[in-house]
Amino acid sequence: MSLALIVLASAITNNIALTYFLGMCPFIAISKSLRGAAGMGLAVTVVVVITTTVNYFAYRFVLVPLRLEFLAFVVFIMSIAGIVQMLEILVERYFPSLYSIFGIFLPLITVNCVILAVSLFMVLREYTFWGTVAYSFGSGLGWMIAITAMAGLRKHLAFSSPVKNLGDAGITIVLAGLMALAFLGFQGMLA
Amino acid sequence: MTAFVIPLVVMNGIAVIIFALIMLLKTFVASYGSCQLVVNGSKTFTVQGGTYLNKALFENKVYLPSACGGKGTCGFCKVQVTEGIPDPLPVEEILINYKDIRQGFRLSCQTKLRSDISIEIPEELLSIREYRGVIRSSDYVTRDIKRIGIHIDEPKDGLDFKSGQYLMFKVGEGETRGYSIASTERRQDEVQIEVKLIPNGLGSSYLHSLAEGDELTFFGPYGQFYLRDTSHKVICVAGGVGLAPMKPIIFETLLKYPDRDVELYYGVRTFEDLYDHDMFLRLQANHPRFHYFPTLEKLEETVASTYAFTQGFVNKTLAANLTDGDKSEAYLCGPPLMINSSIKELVEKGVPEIRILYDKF
Amino acid sequence: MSGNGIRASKGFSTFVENIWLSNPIFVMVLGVCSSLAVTTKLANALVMGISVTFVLCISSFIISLVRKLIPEQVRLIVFMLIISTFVITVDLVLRILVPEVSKGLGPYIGLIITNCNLMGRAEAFAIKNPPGLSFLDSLGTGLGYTLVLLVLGFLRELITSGSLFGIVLLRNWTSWNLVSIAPGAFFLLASIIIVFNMLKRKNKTASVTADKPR
Amino acid sequence: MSEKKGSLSALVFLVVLTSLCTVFLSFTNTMYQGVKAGRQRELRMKIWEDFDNDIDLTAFDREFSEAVSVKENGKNIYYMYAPRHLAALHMIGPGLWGDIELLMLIDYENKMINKLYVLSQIETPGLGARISEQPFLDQFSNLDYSKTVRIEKERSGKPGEVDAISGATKTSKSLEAIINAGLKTFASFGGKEAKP
Repeated sequence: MSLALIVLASAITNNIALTYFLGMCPFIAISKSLRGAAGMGLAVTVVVVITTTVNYFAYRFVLVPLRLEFLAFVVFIMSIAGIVQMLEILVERYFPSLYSIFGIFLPLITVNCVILAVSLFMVLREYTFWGTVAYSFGSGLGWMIAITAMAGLRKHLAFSSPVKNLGDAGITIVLAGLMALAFLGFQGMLA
Repeated sequence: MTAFVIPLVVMNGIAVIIFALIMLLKTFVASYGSCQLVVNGSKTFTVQGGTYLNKALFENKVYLPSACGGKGTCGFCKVQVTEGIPDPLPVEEILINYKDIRQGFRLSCQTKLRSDISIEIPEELLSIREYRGVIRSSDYVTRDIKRIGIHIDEPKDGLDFKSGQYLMFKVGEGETRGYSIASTERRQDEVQIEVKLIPNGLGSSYLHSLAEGDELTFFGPYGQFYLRDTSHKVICVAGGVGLAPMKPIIFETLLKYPDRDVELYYGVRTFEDLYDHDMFLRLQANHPRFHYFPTLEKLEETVASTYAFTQGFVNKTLAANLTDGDKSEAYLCGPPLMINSSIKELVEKGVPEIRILYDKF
Repeated sequence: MSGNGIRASKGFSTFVENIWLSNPIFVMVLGVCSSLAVTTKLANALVMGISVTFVLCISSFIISLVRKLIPEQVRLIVFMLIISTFVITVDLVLRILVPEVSKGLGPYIGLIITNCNLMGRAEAFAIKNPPGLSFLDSLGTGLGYTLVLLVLGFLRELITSGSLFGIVLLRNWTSWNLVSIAPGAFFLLASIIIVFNMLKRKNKTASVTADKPR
Repeated sequence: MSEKKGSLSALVFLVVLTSLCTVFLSFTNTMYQGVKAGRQRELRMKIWEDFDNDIDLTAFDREFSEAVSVKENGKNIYYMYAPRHLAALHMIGPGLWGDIELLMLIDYENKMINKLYVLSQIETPGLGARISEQPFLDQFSNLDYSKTVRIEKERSGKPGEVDAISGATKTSKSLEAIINAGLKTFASFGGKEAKP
């Protein structure tokens, strides 16, 4: 599979939010404002590429040769937590305007399932190095597309009155369902 | 044996590397030196860069109100930044309106000091201090409201407040909750509050659990809800435990202003929820300028009192008894529903909206 | 009331509240990822629910035990270390006991680590409260979560294949595959939320009337 | 100064906790590896029996490793028993919901499938999951695989065909793909093995 195909597949046809249900908590909580959603999406994309690459090396060159695959979860999540913390410090110091956009989301990102999931899928699907980079970038991008689209939809919700008992979260879930249905349409695209 | 040694080495290696990198970044990248913090153009503090504004102010004994403990959810700690305005964070955009954001209003708990900064805060906040006290009494006045008397130990010159203001009590790590001062007698070294127990409420359950002799820390006094120095008639409208801030207001008016009338409209659900009833009846008998109108939402026949209560909501009593609306000013404290309906009634009676002060909870 | 009585009743109310009143999925919308991903089959839902509850309880308990020792600079890493240790344990135990289900859950077992409920309980409760209470709090949250997983798993497996726990109950059932894929899962969860809110509202009005003094 | 002390104690805390967690995990893993080895040995016994041998528990491991050559290719493992031209193919591949794990016994001299076992699968109950049912699996007994194996809804009568399970097209196709891919790689191994 060419790299472009991996990016497209992970961003659109197998969108990580809408087909694998990953990163739903922030997807529902932060899609209230478009700016916040875009900031979170950007943060996720940046972090997922960096952490997955680091985890690729950790897995291939440390864990597998030493037969320590069973420690993968804990190594992955520790490196994610560490990298997120380091990124926060760096971005705050050198890119203060960027920090104001997604700085507060960085600590939340550690527990965003997307980040860990991409590292785990990377292991399961046995990607090469560049495949890993492409896959992580595509996944981050796909999640960003999904959350910004959702934020755009929710903006219009302000003018309508959905079923009362559905609540704010409920209607977001219905919207996610409709989006997932729409994304199913892309399925044939890359067959 | 190797089955244990290799993973131990690897895992600890990873942990130490991550730790070392974070510490290196913290010391070399996240150090902003020291910054100048100017408050209201008059006070200048030198603070460690990288700390949050609210913490820096706290360390320099400037106490801003806060209910969320610096999580950026209550919006009480808003200040205006005049120089060195930072970019607004998404949290701030939720709690502060667009116009204020542009004028430099920021949440002090979300603003990190990275360079010199000048801020403007209401002058009266500068007089807010930290107090330490010991509980002298804690008694139930109704089945769920406790009156807590506190003796102030620190600072020695005690508390000076305007009638109607509130104090922020430390109720947990980084958590504070506000309660109105309910003292009837003005003393520098004593203060009373009244706390209604709210199931699972952090502040009320903490304060209810304290006993005589327990220590308390609080800040204050806060609030724009206080008795104005005018010659208008004073109308107090209280619902439930909203009676607390009315007591200083009533007593100050009666003592300080020989020609201002005071009317208290006090609404509770049942007779059991009513407190200080006898005190107000006595006060009414002794002071021709004080009028007391208690209202019960539910009137039971077995009530052990000879008083003829009005039944219904406070606004009903207001409608029936209030005169000279245009020469009055009103102080309201209670649940939002009661306040909204009472304000409507007050405006109808001719009280100018600008002279209606309220405190919803 | 004695101090002990208060604590016990507080623990109990925390426990009950987390199951129903502040159910992690319905009210807080936390941990939705796995609730949708693993509920195509009832058996998977059950195992997932138990696993999450187990990890939640034990990690809360341990975090609460060492809460006064945890250094601020590495708080998050310490949480992650403790949580992922138990997730790996659960993963290995499942592979030993129920290899089939473990395969079905695939990477979602690993993703328990990032289940928002775990960090949520650790940050909001365990770090401030004593171990016993934290344990009860987590047990409530975990059971509330399991309850939702079971309802979803029950409906989805039944509607998709007319079977429960892999045993075919409805012969000649026209399988309704939409429910097994993503969009259907979202719609089903939304419908359950509606029902939940309706029940809750009814309950609330009932309890208010009961609360009014005699 | 106090900050330095703080970070030192943080480091100590981190190292102690990491060590505890790792020791605990290593212990659990050792247990799991034990179970895993046991399962592999059971599988080997099953294969040994299917190669028409009796199991002598004391000598089993030695006999097996002497007589059977083992090849690995990714997740697939091939056991070849040259004396009778028999082989066992342990294959794992993706199904509709997750991996399907198969064990297939073949007579590679005559290019015949002797027997097919589904070791594990998590397909849709009542539909795809029926690949584990005996009537379906029996179709593979004595199946000619000289061409490719085909699982078809409507059979055309050519060799190597079996009936698909109605309503489970995707599972059938996945199963077919796993079997053919496994046979293909085995052929490349088998060819080399047979020459000398």
